[in-house]
Amino acid sequence: MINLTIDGKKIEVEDGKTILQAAAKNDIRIPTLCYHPVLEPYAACRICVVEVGLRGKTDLLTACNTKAQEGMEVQTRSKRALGARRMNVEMLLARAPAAEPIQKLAKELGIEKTRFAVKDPNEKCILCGLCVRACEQIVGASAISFVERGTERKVTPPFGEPSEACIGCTACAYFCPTGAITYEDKYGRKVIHEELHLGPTTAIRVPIRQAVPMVPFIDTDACIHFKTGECKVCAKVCDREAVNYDAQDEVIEVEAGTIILASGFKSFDAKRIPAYGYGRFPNVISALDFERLVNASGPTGGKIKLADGSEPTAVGIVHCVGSRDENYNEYCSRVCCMYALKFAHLIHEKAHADVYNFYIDLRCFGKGYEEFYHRLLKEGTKFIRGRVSDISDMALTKHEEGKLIIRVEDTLLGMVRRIPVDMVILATGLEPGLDQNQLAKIFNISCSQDTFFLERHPKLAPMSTFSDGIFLAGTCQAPRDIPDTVAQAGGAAAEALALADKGTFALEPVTAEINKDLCSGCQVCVGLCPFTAIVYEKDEGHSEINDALCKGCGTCVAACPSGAAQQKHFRDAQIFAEIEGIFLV
Amino acid sequence: MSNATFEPRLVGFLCNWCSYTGADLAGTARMTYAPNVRIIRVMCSGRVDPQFVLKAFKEGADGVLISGCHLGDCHYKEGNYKALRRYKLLSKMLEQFGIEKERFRLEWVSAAEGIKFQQVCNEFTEQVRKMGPLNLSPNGGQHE
Amino acid sequence: MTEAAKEKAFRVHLMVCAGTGCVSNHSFEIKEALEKEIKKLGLDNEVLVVTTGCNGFCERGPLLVVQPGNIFYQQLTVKDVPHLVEEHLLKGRPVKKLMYTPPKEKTPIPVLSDIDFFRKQVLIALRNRGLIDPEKIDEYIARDGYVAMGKALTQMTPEKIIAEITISGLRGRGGAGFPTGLKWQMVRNAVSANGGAKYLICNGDEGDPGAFMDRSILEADPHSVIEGMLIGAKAVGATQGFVYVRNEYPLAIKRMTIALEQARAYGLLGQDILGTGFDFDIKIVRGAGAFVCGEETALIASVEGRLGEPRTRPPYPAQSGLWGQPTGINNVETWANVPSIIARGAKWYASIGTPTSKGTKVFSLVGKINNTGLVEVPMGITLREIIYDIGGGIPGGKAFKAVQTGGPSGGCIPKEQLDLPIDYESLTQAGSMMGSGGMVVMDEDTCMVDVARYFLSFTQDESCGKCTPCREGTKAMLDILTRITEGKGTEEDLSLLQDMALAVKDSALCGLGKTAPNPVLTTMRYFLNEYETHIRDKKCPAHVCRQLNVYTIDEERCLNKGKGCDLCRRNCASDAIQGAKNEAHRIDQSKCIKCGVCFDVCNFGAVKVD
Amino acid sequence: MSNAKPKVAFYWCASCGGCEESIVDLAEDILKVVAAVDIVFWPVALDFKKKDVEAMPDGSIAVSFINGAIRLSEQEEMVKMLRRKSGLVVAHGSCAHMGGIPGLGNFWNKETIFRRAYHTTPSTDNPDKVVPLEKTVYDGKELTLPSFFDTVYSLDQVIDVDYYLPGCAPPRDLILNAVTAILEGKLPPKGSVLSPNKSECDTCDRNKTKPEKLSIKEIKRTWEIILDPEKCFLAQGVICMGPATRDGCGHRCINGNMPCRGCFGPTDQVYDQGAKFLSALASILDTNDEKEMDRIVQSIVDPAGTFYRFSLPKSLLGRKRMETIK
Repeated sequence: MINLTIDGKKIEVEDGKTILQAAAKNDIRIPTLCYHPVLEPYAACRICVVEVGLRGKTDLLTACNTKAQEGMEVQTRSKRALGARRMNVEMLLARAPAAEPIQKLAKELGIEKTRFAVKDPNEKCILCGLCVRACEQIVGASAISFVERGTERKVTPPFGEPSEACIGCTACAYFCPTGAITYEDKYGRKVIHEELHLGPTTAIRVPIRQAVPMVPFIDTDACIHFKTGECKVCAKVCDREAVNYDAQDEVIEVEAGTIILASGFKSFDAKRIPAYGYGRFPNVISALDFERLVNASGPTGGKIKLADGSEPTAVGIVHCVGSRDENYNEYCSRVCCMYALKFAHLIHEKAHADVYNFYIDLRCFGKGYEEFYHRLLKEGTKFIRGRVSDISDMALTKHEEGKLIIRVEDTLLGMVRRIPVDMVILATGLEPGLDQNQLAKIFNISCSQDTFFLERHPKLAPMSTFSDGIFLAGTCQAPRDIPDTVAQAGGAAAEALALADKGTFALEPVTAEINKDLCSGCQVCVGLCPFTAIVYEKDEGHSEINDALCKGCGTCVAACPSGAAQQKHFRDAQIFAEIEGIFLV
Repeated sequence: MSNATFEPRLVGFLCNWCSYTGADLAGTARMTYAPNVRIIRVMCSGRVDPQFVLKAFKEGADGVLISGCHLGDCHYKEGNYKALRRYKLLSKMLEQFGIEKERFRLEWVSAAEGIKFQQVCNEFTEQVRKMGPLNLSPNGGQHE
Repeated sequence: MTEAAKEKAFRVHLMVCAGTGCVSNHSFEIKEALEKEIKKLGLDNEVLVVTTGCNGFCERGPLLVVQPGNIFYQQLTVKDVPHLVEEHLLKGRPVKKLMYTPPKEKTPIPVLSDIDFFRKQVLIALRNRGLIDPEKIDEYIARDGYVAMGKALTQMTPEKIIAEITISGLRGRGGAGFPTGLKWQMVRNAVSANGGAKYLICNGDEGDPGAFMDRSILEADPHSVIEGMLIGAKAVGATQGFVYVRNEYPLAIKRMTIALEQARAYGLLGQDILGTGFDFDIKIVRGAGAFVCGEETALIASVEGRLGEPRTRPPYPAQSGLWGQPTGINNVETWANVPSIIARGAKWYASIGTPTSKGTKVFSLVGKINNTGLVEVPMGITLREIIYDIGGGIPGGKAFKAVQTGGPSGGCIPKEQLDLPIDYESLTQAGSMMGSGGMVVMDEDTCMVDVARYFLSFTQDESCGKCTPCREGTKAMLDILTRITEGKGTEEDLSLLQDMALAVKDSALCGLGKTAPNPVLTTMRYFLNEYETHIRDKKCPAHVCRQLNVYTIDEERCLNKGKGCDLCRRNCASDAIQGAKNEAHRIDQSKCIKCGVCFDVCNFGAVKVD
Repeated sequence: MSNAKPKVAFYWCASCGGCEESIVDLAEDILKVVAAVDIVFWPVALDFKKKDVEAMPDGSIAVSFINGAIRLSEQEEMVKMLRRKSGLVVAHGSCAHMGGIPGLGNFWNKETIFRRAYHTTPSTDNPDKVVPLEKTVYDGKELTLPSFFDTVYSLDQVIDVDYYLPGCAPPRDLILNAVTAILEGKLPPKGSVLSPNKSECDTCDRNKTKPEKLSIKEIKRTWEIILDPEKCFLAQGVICMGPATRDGCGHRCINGNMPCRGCFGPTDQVYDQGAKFLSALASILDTNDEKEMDRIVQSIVDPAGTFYRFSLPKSLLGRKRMETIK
């Protein structure tokens, strides 16, 4: 503990406290500008100067960063201290006349107007450096800093350009005492002045509109609270007290005997077909865009509108975008035809527009589908057979002007046609998820060439994989529509349950085995096993195969240079005998 | 024996999951193809031991076919890659034994490729037919 | 030196000064010319031409000293060389006309040591100047170089070294005059954070206008600094040193680099020095030439690669400096003093100087003075001795007015104080400071308000802008002073200036700000009348502040003497002068822009300024 | 009584004589042998004639140690005779066991070998194009030479062999064990190879140094790199037949920092040493990229010669296809 006097008042504080803290503890107010409790003291504004007497020597020191010492006699309002403080405030008033804290302070100190030259009457920045320090010490981004010297000094990101380093936490604005740094919500992100983009989005938000569960989360990277422990505004305004800062991401380990993979698909990116102009023409939209558009909770409240807000009079739907096309995916995505028909119906119903379907073949298999197709025919939807070559806005005739022109060879009429429409919907196909191969590795299963997961047998075991106990459901295995998916999922569930019920499963009897009396432990086989079923027993000097892991491919057997490894039912001797047998006949 | 009347004797080692199923498909699809290929089923093309190939030739095969899943499709992930490596080294060595590359063939045939299997069998048969019989030293190295 | 030259002894050595001053006066050409001439006369195995570091008498460069004999030649040109070589080296007749003749005297002084400029100097920091080739470690060693280090490393404990330095009374030559021994003790005692290293820094960021003693030492005798740092390292237990040189000193950087390489090559730097198991190495750091980086905390920030701005002390660098580790930082000159102290003992050193300030100080003597140059003098010497005996007085018989010491943050000392014995305390009392040793002499033609304005314009320009008083204060003061020099000053300005100066001095963060007002304060203290004249009578006694001058033409003098030569009219930029040839001319004050051209061009002294 | 001692014969066919050496290398132990047995036929060391053997009653020799491959009709005749006269026949050394180095002749045939040996070698000076003939008439007398086969055979491809002593040449302790076993009548089943039935890695010190996953990116030949004296050769990318070669040799080559060449032949359960090793080697090539595979395969010079250095005649294919030999 340390004893000192501040303005004649005896005070005791623990070691290491600053004069400012000591004073504050005893309700002695020392004005500050560049000081903030959560930041390193900077001692730049020199407003908190106090006169300190120690060992017969007195000096002006900044209270914010001077540690209290035994026997200090501090005067916060001595003539000398006030003189310096006034002078500094007056000078700051000249620098930043528009800064409220300064105006307030000036009043307190009885300064009506500054005697010094005012550069810019609207200037607010007092160069206290709180923003810079916050960005460095709290956010850890160091996205802004001081540049230039002397009176030219100012705060900016590197080279005065939008900074990569900035994470958009707006901590700088939060710490700015004079409101010199401002930001506003613009195009979904915080923008600091017009030229400085402060990061992507708000710290607290709902991931997406249709999120399940529909709850907001805190982006701890952007949340000031997680930098400073301050703020907590969200908690203050939430009367349900639902905000929990201690919630943590956690990895939950679940022990399971069987696993069903239903990792879904990825929609084909229509930008990959430049000729269709997706991303170039605002009124060329993808199937998902359209779903969003007609969604009652969507941006237009479910009304089908063009980019300019008007209603379309003619809409083209292009089938097989990215499907049945050797340039992209050779397979048929299986769902597009039907959802395209659905779209046609909706457009008809909601916008009363003409609808053109451009198809290769219509694949309306399944219950009620064909009937639906006929219904659309009755509704007057137009079907044109042929692959669309390109979509442009280059009008050749009067009535094409301001329209999107779809160029297509009508294979039924055997002629090239130009169809002007207001909106084009691209029936984008289904693609395997981006991480299919990764997942395949994790679960020891395979992918077919199109990287959809490979079933154990196309006919006999469509839901099983080559890892026993791992089953497939839905579009991770092949493109399929909802009813099929539900059906397959049910099947997969049933298989899984059956297995779980049995509690055990039979191994393929064709596993490989290593005869320890013959194995020399050369370890050629160890690295070959794709299922890491082979281990080299160092101490015993030979390798062993784990029956439960071995799938019986026999690669190791073929490679075993000393013939110590053999595959049950596929022993060398057996196959040799087969070969001999072949030539008997 | 003139090549026209010569019926090559070919041995095919087919993997259980792709090629054998492919052959099965070719069958169930009623595709006719050259009967010269005698099929031996193994679980994976990776199981095919070069000894089998030599044995086949020794026993009198005029050509040997190994067939497995397409690369990347192997039901055991990488068995067919091992088959490929062995094939490349083995066919190089076979040439040193005077057995032409054309008599030893590796093909990827998926479960869905019945047609491809048909083509492979036909092509291979014709190819070997043109080359005529292998005629390894009659006693196969045994002393007369 | 050629291989042959190494073994050979030579009859004569020609020491050509290769300090920046002389080099810029073509001393290298002179060297070549000499060598050419010598070869021509077949003297090349009797005479050796050596380039040395700055000799100090830069005013008279390029310089040449002939050894033995210590004959001093000055202001040489390539033309002089053949004559000189033939006369002096062949015929043995020193050439009088190339020797130094003091102003107001007839007879030249042949021998260097007889010249006042050198006579009164005591060389410790500059002990090797003009005697060795700074790019040859052997020559430094030949002058007992690294003996002190050897002593320190082999025979002395760190405590002993620090004690020695403390007793010697050596104080920081950077300006503040903090006792060096005490600083080293602090570094030694300081517990380095997480057992990390301790560092030494040599502050060579010489920023004061007109000051160049650090540069000169680094150029003329880099090894003395290295040796000093080695000794310091042993004393405080540092393992890594940094020499911070501003990039505007390419020659200093070059020579220091060479010196470091040579020292390493000789095993005097690096691992296991002299087999004592003691490790220490030195890196050069180039400063970007920001004045404030001369401030130690700012310098450290700069070395760390951060924004070069100071922070408040405590903690002092000695406790938490470079990368938070204990750091001993001293000025070039301080380091250069250390070897001599260790070699010759604290007693000897303490015997020089005043009770509070021991040893010598290097000053760069510039301004209105005859012998511009670098002088090293014992503490306690009076300003008069420096200015008149060493400096040779004021040129053109003008009257001495004041001397500005301590660089831009120093103060001006009037002639009343000419007999002030110089040491840290006396200068501070006089309102100035020792500073890094700049000494600008001013004569009657100097306007003190203008001087204050000049130095403030420098400091406000160099202010880093971190703290309010320094950033805003210097600017505001500058504005006022400019106002005054333009005749727009008011009485209030004086008091305001006073208050501000005090407030800034009192509340600025670092030394730069705390001392920035000194020029204002001292000039107001000693020359208040000049301020008042500027404000009340709108006049500048020295006629420096052009805006206050009134130019008039003495019409009859113009007519009688100049026959109305009309030169002034033709040169007047603003057509303020009326008259034609053979008539008296007149100036229309309403048009006059006070550029002073007429005054300068008139050959008959007809134009008067007042 | 000396004549109670079992009779032993040593004979050599197409061989380098190293196997004879291996007997002599028994050093002082040879005395034990000599003491224990009665050597009745040993052309290299003792002066016997063919007729002496003919004179012996069938089965009168307890055991014949025959080394070398069968290349000539004469060798065939001799070994068949010895078979008749002997109770046991031991194939002594790699050549008798599997054909050995002479067996590499099976990549050619009589014609090509003669052409090479008597005509085309740079050192040959044979203007009259003379070649050995089975019958020649020299001043009235007819001289005969044994006929030279197209194919080299291992001993057991010509006669029935009871036991095999592998190795080029077989190490002394292996021979001693064999001899003692025979003398003591403690014999393994007929047809056994008198050496452990595991591959060499079993007792190789370098096996410890194998990495987690044994794989090869580059095939190096022994002189192309500085061989690490500790590390597994395969791990260094050097072809070592050890994994596919029967143990028992005492690692004579490996201790000399040279990889195994496979003179001990395969283990019992392997049909074809070369094919097996090829399979193992190809399997551990560390690439799935076809071009890369081709590159590595190209870098393997003469695979057949390498993998069948000692076992060509005993291999599944036995020899190169005759009709393709030009």
